[in-house]
Amino acid sequence: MELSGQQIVAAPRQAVWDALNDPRALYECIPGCEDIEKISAEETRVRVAVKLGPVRARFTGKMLMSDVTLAERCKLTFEGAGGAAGFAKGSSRVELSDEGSATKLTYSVEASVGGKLGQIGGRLIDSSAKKMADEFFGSLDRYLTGSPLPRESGREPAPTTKSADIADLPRSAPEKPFVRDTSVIRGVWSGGLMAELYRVGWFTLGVAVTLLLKHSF
Amino acid sequence: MLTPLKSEQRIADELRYIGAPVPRPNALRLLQGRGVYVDDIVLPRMAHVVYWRSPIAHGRITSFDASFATMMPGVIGVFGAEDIADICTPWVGTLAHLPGMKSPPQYPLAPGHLCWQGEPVFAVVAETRHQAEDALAYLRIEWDELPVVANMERALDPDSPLIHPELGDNLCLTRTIDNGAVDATFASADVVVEESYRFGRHTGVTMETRSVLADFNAAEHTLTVYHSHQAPHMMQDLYSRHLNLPEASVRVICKDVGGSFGIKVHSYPDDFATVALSKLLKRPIKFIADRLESFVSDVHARDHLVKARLAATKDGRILAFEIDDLTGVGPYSVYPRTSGIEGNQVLNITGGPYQHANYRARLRVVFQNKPPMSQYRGVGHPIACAVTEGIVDLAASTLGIDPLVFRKMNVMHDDAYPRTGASGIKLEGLSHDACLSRIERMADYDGLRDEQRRLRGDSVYRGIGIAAMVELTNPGPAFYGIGGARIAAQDGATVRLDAGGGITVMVSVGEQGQGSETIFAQIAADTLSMPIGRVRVITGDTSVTPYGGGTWASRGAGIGGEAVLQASNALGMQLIEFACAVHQRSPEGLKLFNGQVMDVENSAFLSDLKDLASQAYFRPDTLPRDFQPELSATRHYSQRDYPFVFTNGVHVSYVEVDVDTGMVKLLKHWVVEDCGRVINPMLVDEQIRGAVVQGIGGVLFEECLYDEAGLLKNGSMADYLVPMAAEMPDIEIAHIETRTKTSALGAKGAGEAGSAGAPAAVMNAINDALAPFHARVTSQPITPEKILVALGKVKPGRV
Amino acid sequence: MVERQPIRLVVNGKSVTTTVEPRMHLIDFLRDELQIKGARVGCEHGVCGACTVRLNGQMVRGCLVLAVRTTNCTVETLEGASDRGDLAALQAAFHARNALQCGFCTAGMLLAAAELVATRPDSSREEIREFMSGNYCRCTGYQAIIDAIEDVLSARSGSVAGGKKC
Amino acid sequence: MKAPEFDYVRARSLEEVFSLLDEYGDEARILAGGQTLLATLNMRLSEPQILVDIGGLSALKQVSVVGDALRIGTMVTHAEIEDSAVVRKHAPLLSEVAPFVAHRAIRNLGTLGGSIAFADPAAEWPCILVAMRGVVIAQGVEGQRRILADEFFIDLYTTALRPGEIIVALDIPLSGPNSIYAFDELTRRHGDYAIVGAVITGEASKEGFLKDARIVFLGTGNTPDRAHAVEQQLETTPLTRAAAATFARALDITPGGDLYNSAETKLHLARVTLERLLAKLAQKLEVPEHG
Repeated sequence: MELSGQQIVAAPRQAVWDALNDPRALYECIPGCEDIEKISAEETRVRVAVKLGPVRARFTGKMLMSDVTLAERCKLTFEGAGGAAGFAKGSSRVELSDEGSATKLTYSVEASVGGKLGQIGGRLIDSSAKKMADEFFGSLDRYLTGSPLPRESGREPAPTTKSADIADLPRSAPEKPFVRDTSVIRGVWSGGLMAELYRVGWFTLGVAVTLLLKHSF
Repeated sequence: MLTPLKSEQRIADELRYIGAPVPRPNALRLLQGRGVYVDDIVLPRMAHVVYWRSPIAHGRITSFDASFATMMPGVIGVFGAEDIADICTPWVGTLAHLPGMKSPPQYPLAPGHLCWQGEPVFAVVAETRHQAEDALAYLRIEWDELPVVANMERALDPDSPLIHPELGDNLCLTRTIDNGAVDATFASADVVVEESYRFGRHTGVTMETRSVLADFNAAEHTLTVYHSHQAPHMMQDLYSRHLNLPEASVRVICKDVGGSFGIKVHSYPDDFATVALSKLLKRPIKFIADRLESFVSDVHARDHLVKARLAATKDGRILAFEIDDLTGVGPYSVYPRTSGIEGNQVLNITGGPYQHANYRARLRVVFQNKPPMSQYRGVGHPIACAVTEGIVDLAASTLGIDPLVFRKMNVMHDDAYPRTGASGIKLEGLSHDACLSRIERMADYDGLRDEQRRLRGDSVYRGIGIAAMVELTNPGPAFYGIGGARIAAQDGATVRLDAGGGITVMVSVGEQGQGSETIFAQIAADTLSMPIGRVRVITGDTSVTPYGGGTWASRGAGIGGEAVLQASNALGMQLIEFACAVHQRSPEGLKLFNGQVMDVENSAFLSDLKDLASQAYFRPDTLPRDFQPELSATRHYSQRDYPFVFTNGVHVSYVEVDVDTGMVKLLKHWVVEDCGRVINPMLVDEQIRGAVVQGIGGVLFEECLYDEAGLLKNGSMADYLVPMAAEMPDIEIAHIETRTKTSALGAKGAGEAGSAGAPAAVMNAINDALAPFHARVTSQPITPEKILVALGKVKPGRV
Repeated sequence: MVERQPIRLVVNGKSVTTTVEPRMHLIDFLRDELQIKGARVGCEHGVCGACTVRLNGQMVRGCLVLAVRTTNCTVETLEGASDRGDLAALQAAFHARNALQCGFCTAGMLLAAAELVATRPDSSREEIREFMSGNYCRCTGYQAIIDAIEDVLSARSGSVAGGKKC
Repeated sequence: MKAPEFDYVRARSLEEVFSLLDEYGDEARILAGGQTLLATLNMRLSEPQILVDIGGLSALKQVSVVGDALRIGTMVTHAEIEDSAVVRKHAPLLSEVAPFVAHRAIRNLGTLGGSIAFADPAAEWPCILVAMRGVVIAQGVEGQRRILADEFFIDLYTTALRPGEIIVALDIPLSGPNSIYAFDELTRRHGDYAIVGAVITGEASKEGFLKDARIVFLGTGNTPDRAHAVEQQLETTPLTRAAAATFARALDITPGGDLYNSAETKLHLARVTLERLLAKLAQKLEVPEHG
């Protein structure tokens, strides 16, 4: 289903374009973004926690920028694996045009979700994809105009770009899963939080462990 | 009175059960919640298996790491294709009598090439289902995507991606029929009408999902499989061959089955994987598909695009049909009944009821990255009938002839049999004339037309849809056997007089709720003139019943029933012979009546079967030396006079279409059906009602919605719309009895007539209601949006 | 591992004291822990009705109720209601009309029909169809089930009103 | 599908609820009727660490008239609303809509508060609450807040509830003698999620006007969708059956598509539904109800 939206950003086109390529901006603006790491000019590895009513799904994957005409248009594509939930692919064709001193962003939204979440969530995939796109481009405006972003409580402060380096994650996962020392975790095997930490498999486990080690020690 | 088989056989004089609406004795345990389905069975050391299924439609596994998952509580092991490679061999789902059919080898677990969303790839075995699913979430699997074939109309394009490069293209099967002078007839005909018909892919959604409990006994090297299935002997043969076990050491038991409708007549990769794991781990393994995996692993059906045209004269004689059927199946042809039969039947059956002599048809079956497709109740009939009856209605309205009159003019007449249809189908004896006039009276056709005209004045739009149909039943080996599949076309029954004087019937056709056990009891009871309460029927156990084909293609009554009849007859003769030895009488003088042996002339009582049984089993010393009584008889029957015994019927649907919302209200439905001798009118009518509602599901509600990436978007009971009680019409049913001469019983099949004709009748009724607006909808399911688009009230978003 | 929690309830008239994993829904508890197999699993997302049981006298989806939440409650399955004779009229009508074929939906159908007969005895045929549309059956096409319920309602109102049901 | 592991506690007081929410944050889910939450858990689309069952708090199950409003506790079930004489007397629209909610077995356990907190775009109660100018009474550690229904539904499954807050009750203004309403929804099957639905509320005036009209759609937007343009026209033009079509054409909502219906189909169905409901109300205005 082809959906579209528009957003006026009170900033010049170049600034908007730079933000689209700046991991710090993307981390702030992508709804539910938990971690981000720029791999190359076009590719950014990212982990997004999606909240949709009672549904919680954590997608780990990458965001690609393609069909680029500098500061005018591009295509943003996100592909992420969501563990047992399945996987998600979202793409958005973005066009930037001058609107006086501001920039008008017109964007299309297309989403395709595979695995179980796609099977069940079919009814609301498009509206939730549209909502996330609207939120992203809306946040972009607030980010560039310096007004405060709707910060959900409990979200860690943005890691410095380079420190959360996912790339050199140990290929084979550590033997015993590490334990965070806060009172909330009651045992290595406790399904609940362990599920939260390790649910998407080693790749995320690596990420989660690396991040936590960096933060708590 | 059953027609006597041979002069010397005695069959009871009057019939008490055959033809009567006998309630099903085995329904009582179901009414008390005491049925036994596979999930109800618990065995010692039983483990549960859960499958990791491909989340994408086409790709290749690049990395797999289960080290963490195997550490989880209760996990026994995680297995892939290579772990069971030397336990279960792959298979190919083709039939020799479908020339040129090709399909790649398929494995129980995909060895890396992911071909549809839902394909089983890895197995997690644990003590409990919960633990197995917990571990499933921690499998670390990565894959690369491959281009997806999800649009059947482009699957044969030269630049289309290939699912199996080694096959050269995505074509599974093609076939053409070209009888008579088709081109000349169309060129010279007064009227030619053309139309395309689209059928949405949908599936059976059985209440009980697919269930297997495999128990390999390593000590005795035997395999017992509790299976929710329609053809136990077929699965016994498959497990024996593919797991390299002697057939005698494989036992398949089908106790209560929670609905099957053809979905459970196939073999599935996860069936083979479960059985292989049981052999590998030497312990019982239970696999119960949950509802979500059922939508992406049960066989799908009905995914067709058919272009059709019809040629007729000005005065309304149909001269020719021509169709082109394109059907998109899955990445593998289903084993062992293949994914080619549905399309093959569309070719054989289109135009079935009519007298035309010119018929051309082309079938192309193409592979897609979607779940495999195969037989589901009605198989090709719902497509063939909807195409035929849709284009016949279009011709009638083009010619300005009433659709009922147009059909009466063109159907094969009841006095013109046996004959061969334009597609080559051999027809023993059908009753189109009788059915059409019967339904005309039953539905008060003229009254409906009057009401329809009157209500149009108040801008209320009602429609009357007619669908004449032919239906194949009682298949011989022509269906599968001649193609090399070890699928039995015959069935066997053993009928035994027990020591207590009761009768036990063991027959190879099983019970899935349709009532076959009841009609077998009726047949045995009447043939042996026994009170039905003293007859017990056992089915669904390859170690108990004779060898046979099981339940499919509406053959239960026609084939299984005849086997029971002949076996009961044989036992009856043996009992009379036994009574003659005891009473020193000649066979002509004795008869069986109400569980006793009586004198033919004066009906004098000679002995009760209970006494004869006790004498035979416990006091053989009191019998003449040279006489050994035989108290059980086994007979096998297969229908060999015709490839299939065709029968026929006609549906009428009465609907009201809200032309503002596009919503359709089903007001009433009528069916007149000819299934030969009706053994149990209540059970036959209930088979027809259940099948009609399944047909209504296909024409109005059900579709597996896929996006271009081959991903299912509505795989839950909330979004996949199965028909529920509130929207269904009351269904009135009547029968014409044209008995088949291929058997003494004379019964033909009835299980699929409902789903064959209902979609056509409802589609025609909707288009009849829309006629004043010159709008037609020929894409099923007919959703409100499609009607609004046809009425021009909404632009076509996506069909 | 999350600890099992103690529960005490009455199932089919018998008191049950045990522990259960919080995540286990009532149907799995009845089937796997108490070996009561009358209610069945059809979809586990509350749509098909095969898992219908009575909780404190009301029909509920067994798959949408946590067993841990049924402490101090009474649960009744088809076996309990049937053995108590509470469904005799409906069972007889279902049998006479062949209002079941494979039997997998029958527990839910009978308990739903019983709640309708008890709470809405003067329902029209259309209202019966609407009330019963929460239970999915793939075999019967529903008509025989609606007929059987009508038989029970007319017999009951016939006997109650003493005259012909108007 | 079997639910993932989670812990469970049956709260004995609101204070205990708030302390659990504080301790576990987004890791805790409130278990009210459970009819949506458990389906989500069974499908493993959410893996909370603990469920906080508020079913034991009898204070949340009351139905009573408080001032000029009918106060319905968050744990009151759809079935209780359907059968309640107090509701039928003071807010008859609720009694008429209750049978549209899913099926009786779901209504026997599903709760009003659960439905409002979940805020499904196709659910009946959020739409009705906005149409009746209802108020959500939320409570957290800092105490109670009254949130107008108009401001409660923010986006898809997103409400004004703050983390650590739960809904304790809903206030519905009492319906007066001249209160009239009309509700309908289009479903493929009885009890399904609606394709489109609408409710119109207002006060019948002798001059044939529908005063203080509110028209709210369900199933068209991410939140209950008000038809402001039509509401304004109803202020200035009497509602007659003939005018129903023109009013309906003024509908200004922009629905999104769904699995089976394009956006354009939804807008068309919304117009048809609105026109039929307006015609029904126009009839009531022509023959004003007596008391």
